[in-house]
Amino acid sequence: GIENTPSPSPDGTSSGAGKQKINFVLDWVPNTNHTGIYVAKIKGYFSEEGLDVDIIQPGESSADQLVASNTAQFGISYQEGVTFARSSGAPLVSLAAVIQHNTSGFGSFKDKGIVSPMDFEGKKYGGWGSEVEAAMVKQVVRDAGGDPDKVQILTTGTADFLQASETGQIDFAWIFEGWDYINATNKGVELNYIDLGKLSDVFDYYTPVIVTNEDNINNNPELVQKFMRAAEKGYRFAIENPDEAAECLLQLAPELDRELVIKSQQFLASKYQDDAPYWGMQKKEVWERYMNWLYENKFIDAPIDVEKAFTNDFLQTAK
Amino acid sequence: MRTKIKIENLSKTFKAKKKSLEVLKNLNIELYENQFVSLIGPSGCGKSTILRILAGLEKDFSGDITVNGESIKASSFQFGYMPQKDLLMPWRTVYKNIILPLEINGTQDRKLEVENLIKEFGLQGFENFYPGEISGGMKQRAGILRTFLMDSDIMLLDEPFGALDAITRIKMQEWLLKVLIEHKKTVLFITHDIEEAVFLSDRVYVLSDRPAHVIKTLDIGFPRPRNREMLSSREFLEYKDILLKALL
Amino acid sequence: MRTKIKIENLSKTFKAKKKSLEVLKNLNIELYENQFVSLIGPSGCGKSTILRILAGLEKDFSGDITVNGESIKASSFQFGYMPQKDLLMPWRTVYKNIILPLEINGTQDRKLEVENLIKEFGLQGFENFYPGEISGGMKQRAGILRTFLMDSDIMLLDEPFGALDAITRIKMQEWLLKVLIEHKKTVLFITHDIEEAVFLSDRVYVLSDRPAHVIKTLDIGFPRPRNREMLSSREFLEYKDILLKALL
Amino acid sequence: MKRFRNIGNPLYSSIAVVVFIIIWEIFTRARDIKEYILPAPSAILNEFITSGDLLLHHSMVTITETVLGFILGLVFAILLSLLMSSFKLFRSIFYPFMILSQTVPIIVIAPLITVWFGIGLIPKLIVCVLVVFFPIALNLTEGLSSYDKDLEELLMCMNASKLQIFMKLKLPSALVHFFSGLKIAAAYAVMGAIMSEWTGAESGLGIFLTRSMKSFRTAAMFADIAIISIFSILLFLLISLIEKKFIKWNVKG
Amino acid sequence: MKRFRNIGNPLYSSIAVVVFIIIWEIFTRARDIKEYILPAPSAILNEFITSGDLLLHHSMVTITETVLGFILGLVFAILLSLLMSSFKLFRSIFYPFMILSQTVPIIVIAPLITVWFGIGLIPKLIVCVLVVFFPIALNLTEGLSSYDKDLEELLMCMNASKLQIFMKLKLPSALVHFFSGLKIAAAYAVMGAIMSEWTGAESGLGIFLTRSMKSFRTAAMFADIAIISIFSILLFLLISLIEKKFIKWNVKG
Ligand SMILES: Nc1ncnc2c1ncn2[C@@H]1O[C@H](COP(=O)(O)OP(=O)(O)OP(=O)(O)O)[C@@H](O)[C@H]1O
Ligand SMILES: Nc1ncnc2c1ncn2[C@@H]1O[C@H](COP(=O)(O)OP(=O)(O)OP(=O)(O)O)[C@@H](O)[C@H]1O
Ligand SMILES: [Mg+2]
Ligand SMILES: [Mg+2]
Repeated sequence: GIENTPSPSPDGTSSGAGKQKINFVLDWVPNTNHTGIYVAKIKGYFSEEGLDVDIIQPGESSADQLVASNTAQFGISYQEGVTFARSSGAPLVSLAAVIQHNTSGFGSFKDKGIVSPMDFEGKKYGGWGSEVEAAMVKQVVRDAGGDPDKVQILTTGTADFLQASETGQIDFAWIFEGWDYINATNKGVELNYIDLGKLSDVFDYYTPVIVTNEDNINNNPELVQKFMRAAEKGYRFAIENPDEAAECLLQLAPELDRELVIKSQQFLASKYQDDAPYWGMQKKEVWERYMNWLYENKFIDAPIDVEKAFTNDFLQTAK
Repeated sequence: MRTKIKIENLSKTFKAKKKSLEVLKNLNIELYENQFVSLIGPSGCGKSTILRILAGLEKDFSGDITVNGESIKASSFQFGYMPQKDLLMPWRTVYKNIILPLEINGTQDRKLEVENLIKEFGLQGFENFYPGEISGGMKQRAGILRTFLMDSDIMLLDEPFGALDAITRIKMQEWLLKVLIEHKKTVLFITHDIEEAVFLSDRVYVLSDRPAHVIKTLDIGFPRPRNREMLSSREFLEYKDILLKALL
Repeated sequence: MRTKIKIENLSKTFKAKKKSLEVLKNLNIELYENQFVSLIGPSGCGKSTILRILAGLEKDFSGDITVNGESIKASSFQFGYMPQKDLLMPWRTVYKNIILPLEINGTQDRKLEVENLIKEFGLQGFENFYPGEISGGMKQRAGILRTFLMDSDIMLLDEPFGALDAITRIKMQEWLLKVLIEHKKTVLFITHDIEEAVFLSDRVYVLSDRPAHVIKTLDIGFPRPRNREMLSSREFLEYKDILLKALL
Repeated sequence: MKRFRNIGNPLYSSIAVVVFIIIWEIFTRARDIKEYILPAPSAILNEFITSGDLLLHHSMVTITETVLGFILGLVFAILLSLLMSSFKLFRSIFYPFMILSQTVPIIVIAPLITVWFGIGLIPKLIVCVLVVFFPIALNLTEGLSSYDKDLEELLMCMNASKLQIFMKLKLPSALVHFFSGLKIAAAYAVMGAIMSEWTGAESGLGIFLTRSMKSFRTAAMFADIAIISIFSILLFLLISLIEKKFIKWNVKG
Repeated sequence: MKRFRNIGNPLYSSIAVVVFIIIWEIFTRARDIKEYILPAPSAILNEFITSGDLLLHHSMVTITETVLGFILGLVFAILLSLLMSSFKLFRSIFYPFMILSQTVPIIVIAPLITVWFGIGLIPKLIVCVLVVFFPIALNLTEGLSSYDKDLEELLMCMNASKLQIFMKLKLPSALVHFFSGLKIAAAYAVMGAIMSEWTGAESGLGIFLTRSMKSFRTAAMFADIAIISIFSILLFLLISLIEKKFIKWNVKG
């Protein structure tokens, strides 16, 4: 087997016996957002901490319940998910922002000429059907002084941006710069891209984040410490050695498109920490701004206590 | 008299379980128009198989069969065939079972005739019963009625009266003789009742055991219409005796 | 002589399609041990229904029935019942169909006996055929054999010889009479053949048309073992005549 | 036989469901199960009240899809079975594709269906039909070939046409099989409509489902599932009732 | 009757599939269809070669799940049908839950199943069983109640026990129904295993499928689907072959 074999540890520490078994659940298929975790596994950082980490890929639905119920001790989520989870009482806590700024935005084929939110008017937006998503699209149009009602919002379900655009069903969609955009470039398709994080502070939220549950934080802080020490080391490695880090990811997820992973890794290397003083740091304002926007738009019933939603306490512990 | 059915050198072998079973061997039978011909023979000798071949249900045989002068393989002559099993459809009522041939031919305007026949056959009151709710003899009568409604001028009847009591059987025999004359039918009839065979037939073929061939052909000299007095005549007893001897 | 079966005031009404059909009405029948009793009566009068009630297949009747002195509702006496339809399982070979009662009783050590019976019944060579591949009379013989293997001392036979030719029928009658004496069986027998009824029975009940009740009880005085000479005796013809008259 | 052929006594069934719900309620309360792990029936019921209008709105959409999809799937299945049981060549050619159609994960080809057929009703109906037709077609095809060969011969003697043999023999003989297939399809039909919404939809129970899931409203999600289940069971019951009307002769022998 | 009961002539089927693939190849080439819209068969074949080892590895995982799930589902279905056709009360109680089990979208409750049963083989098998058991159980239950009542009476006269009546009459009579159910389940079984991987997995064809899909490797995705289809068809053929062995008496009457 490939994944089932114990991770090779160059430093000689063998995994397996005597190690604490940990489940880490992803938010999606493995991708470059997760590289640090894969590096930590391959390079033996987890082993060094006495952890034996299984990286679990969930189904099509969110895996936050798995972390909230401690079926998995750690996982990947995103700020919106944690906010929703906490607002419905699920004790998720964000431990680190994997990428400092929101690297998603609006992509469209070059010939559509969509370069600012004003150009959204009269165009077809294709999304998966979330109300939050629709509200955000309308918000950016409104912020730019356009008429949000002139945007045609279509739900294309699970259809992919490139496929849907190619067949002319949509004009633009919400994509990840480090994944879909690079994929398009790889396939020789030229895109216009509007960075969401740059449009508005509110939408410059953290996505993705590493999460655990309150129980671990309160009753098992050493475990969290150990895990995050290794994870942080993994992401640092990814920042410094994107190509080798990409290989780590590809080693455990060889099904991915190789070229895409490598290019995406090169792109993300500078985005993980970006302008933050250290990797993973989360700011209260970022949490608060987006939470308030959700509240104002009635997506959550009551404001949540953002102080409890995230913590930086388990970062930089290696120092 | 015109020849209606002519069977020459008919042979039939069933292939089953790698073994083959020779059932008919060089069998010759002839039926003239408006004739009543009976087949008798030991159980399992191949009587039903002959009727099935005539009815076109067994294609794989050797020999020549002509119906109205045409080879049976070429023609699609429609016989009035009544199989040995009653074969009523369990999901149809007795009435619906009986009128099946009318449904198939698209003739719907014989309601009165059917009603009268149902009465004559003693099935009135049971029209809406399902086959599972009537007696064995009643099923058989429904089967005969259905065969009659197939409206062919040749009727192939495979032990049609086997499950009937003496009295009902007499009634049905009378009815059949009436039909023979009134409708100018030609009948090929299988029975185990020698008396019945003699009483009804113009000719009786006695078949041998497997592989079946004709071991005796007996022409019955009684005039038509026939009456039950004949049954106690000396001639009748002689006919019976000849047939019984042939069977042994 | 011990009474084996006693039926007193048996009445039975079928409820179907909101109408109700009175089939049996105050019927009285008695069978002594080792006796051979026949039922004759018009088709559809209720003969099979009587056997079904005895066999425990119709629960809803009124009147008293005792078997070996016990009420039938309380006892679970196992009859050797042969229904009017042959009811062979289409997915079992002839042999497997015949030995079904042995399988069910868990007796597997009568192979030789079964083989001999199969020969006696003229079914040898057909053991591995499926019911769809044998003739009507052969099915019936398989059914009789199966019933015999049920090993009950009371046999309820519903027209067991209806599909058999004269010769085979004689053979089977002889066999049945042999069984009656050798195995001390008690037999309740339905037939449409009056001659057969007289020849085989100690007593014949003639049933009326629906609702059926006994209209004639005739004790047959011939001694056992019986032989075919009796068939041409004057007494025999008289018995036949009495029964025929009763039926009319 | 007055009982429902195979469903059992509806009274006992209802009691069983009610008991199940009560045990579930007690269980979640006694063990203090968090709502996001397993919401209590009372919480789900509450969701019915608070999100009632919304659920109703989405239900209408999904029911329409279900009904249309079921009917289309049924028609398609019948046509297919007819062709397959009438023409051996057609059967040989089509059988593998019939199975293939079931082995392609809908979630995966849903986006491709959208790409090929656009957004709207057509791709949705395609998905519904894909889900519904298979159990019906398979069972009906099997049923259409398990008739009494002797009766067929008899009909042939009566010069019955192929169509008549079909209508008067094969179809009645296939009814039990056919209804088994229909019942399986009925249990899947609403799910099929939900899946069809993956091809892109603005409303429908599937949309409500993903929305409530993604926004962590587990109770709402269960309310949605409850509606799906109720519709499915109603459809199933409807089919069973129709079956009872058709197969009354089965009462005896 | 030497032909496959319902599958038709395997030669023609194979030809049909080959023709279909050739047309597909010509179509994608002639119309210059982009690979991410619809990959050409040649591109998919190529993927078999380049990702062969990987596909093999994932296949082994999924096949194991499929086989285990199918067997478990079969056993469960048989048990359930036995109980349901033996005890009316059990049937009344269990029938609604049997339908309910099919109306809950697995994709949605997959994470909950993981929460309830942990990560590993058990939740996967639960999903497989959920998918597989239903068509079998429903068809078998129907089949077990469509036997010849007269034969049952005859057996009762022979003092046959309930078990004997079951083994010698009801079961043989239910075989055609049972195999219809098995065939439907066979077509779904591999899909069930794929879905089971939604409960959290590290490998399997479902994992390969999503990973290749989400990293836009459409040809690899189709290669994966092709394997799923091939396995499904093989399972289906296996069941059909076993059916032929069992239902040989159907040859006549
Ligand atoms: N299940 C049933 N429902 C309604 N009526 C029935 C049912 N079974 C039998 N009958 C009726 O009972 C009557 C007697 O039937 P039975 O089979 O006992 O007749 P029988 O004397 O054996 O006739 P045969 O000599 O023709 O076999 C018939 O009129 C039949 O229609
Ligand atoms: N499909 C078949 N396969 C193999 N053998 C068959 C088939 N059909 C009939 N036979 C055999 O052919 C022989 C003749 O059968 P047939 O039914 O013609 O007899 P029959 O003369 O009508 O007997 P009966 O008087 O008992 O009805 C039997 O031995 C039977 O086993
Ligand atoms: Mg015959
Ligand atoms: Mg009777």
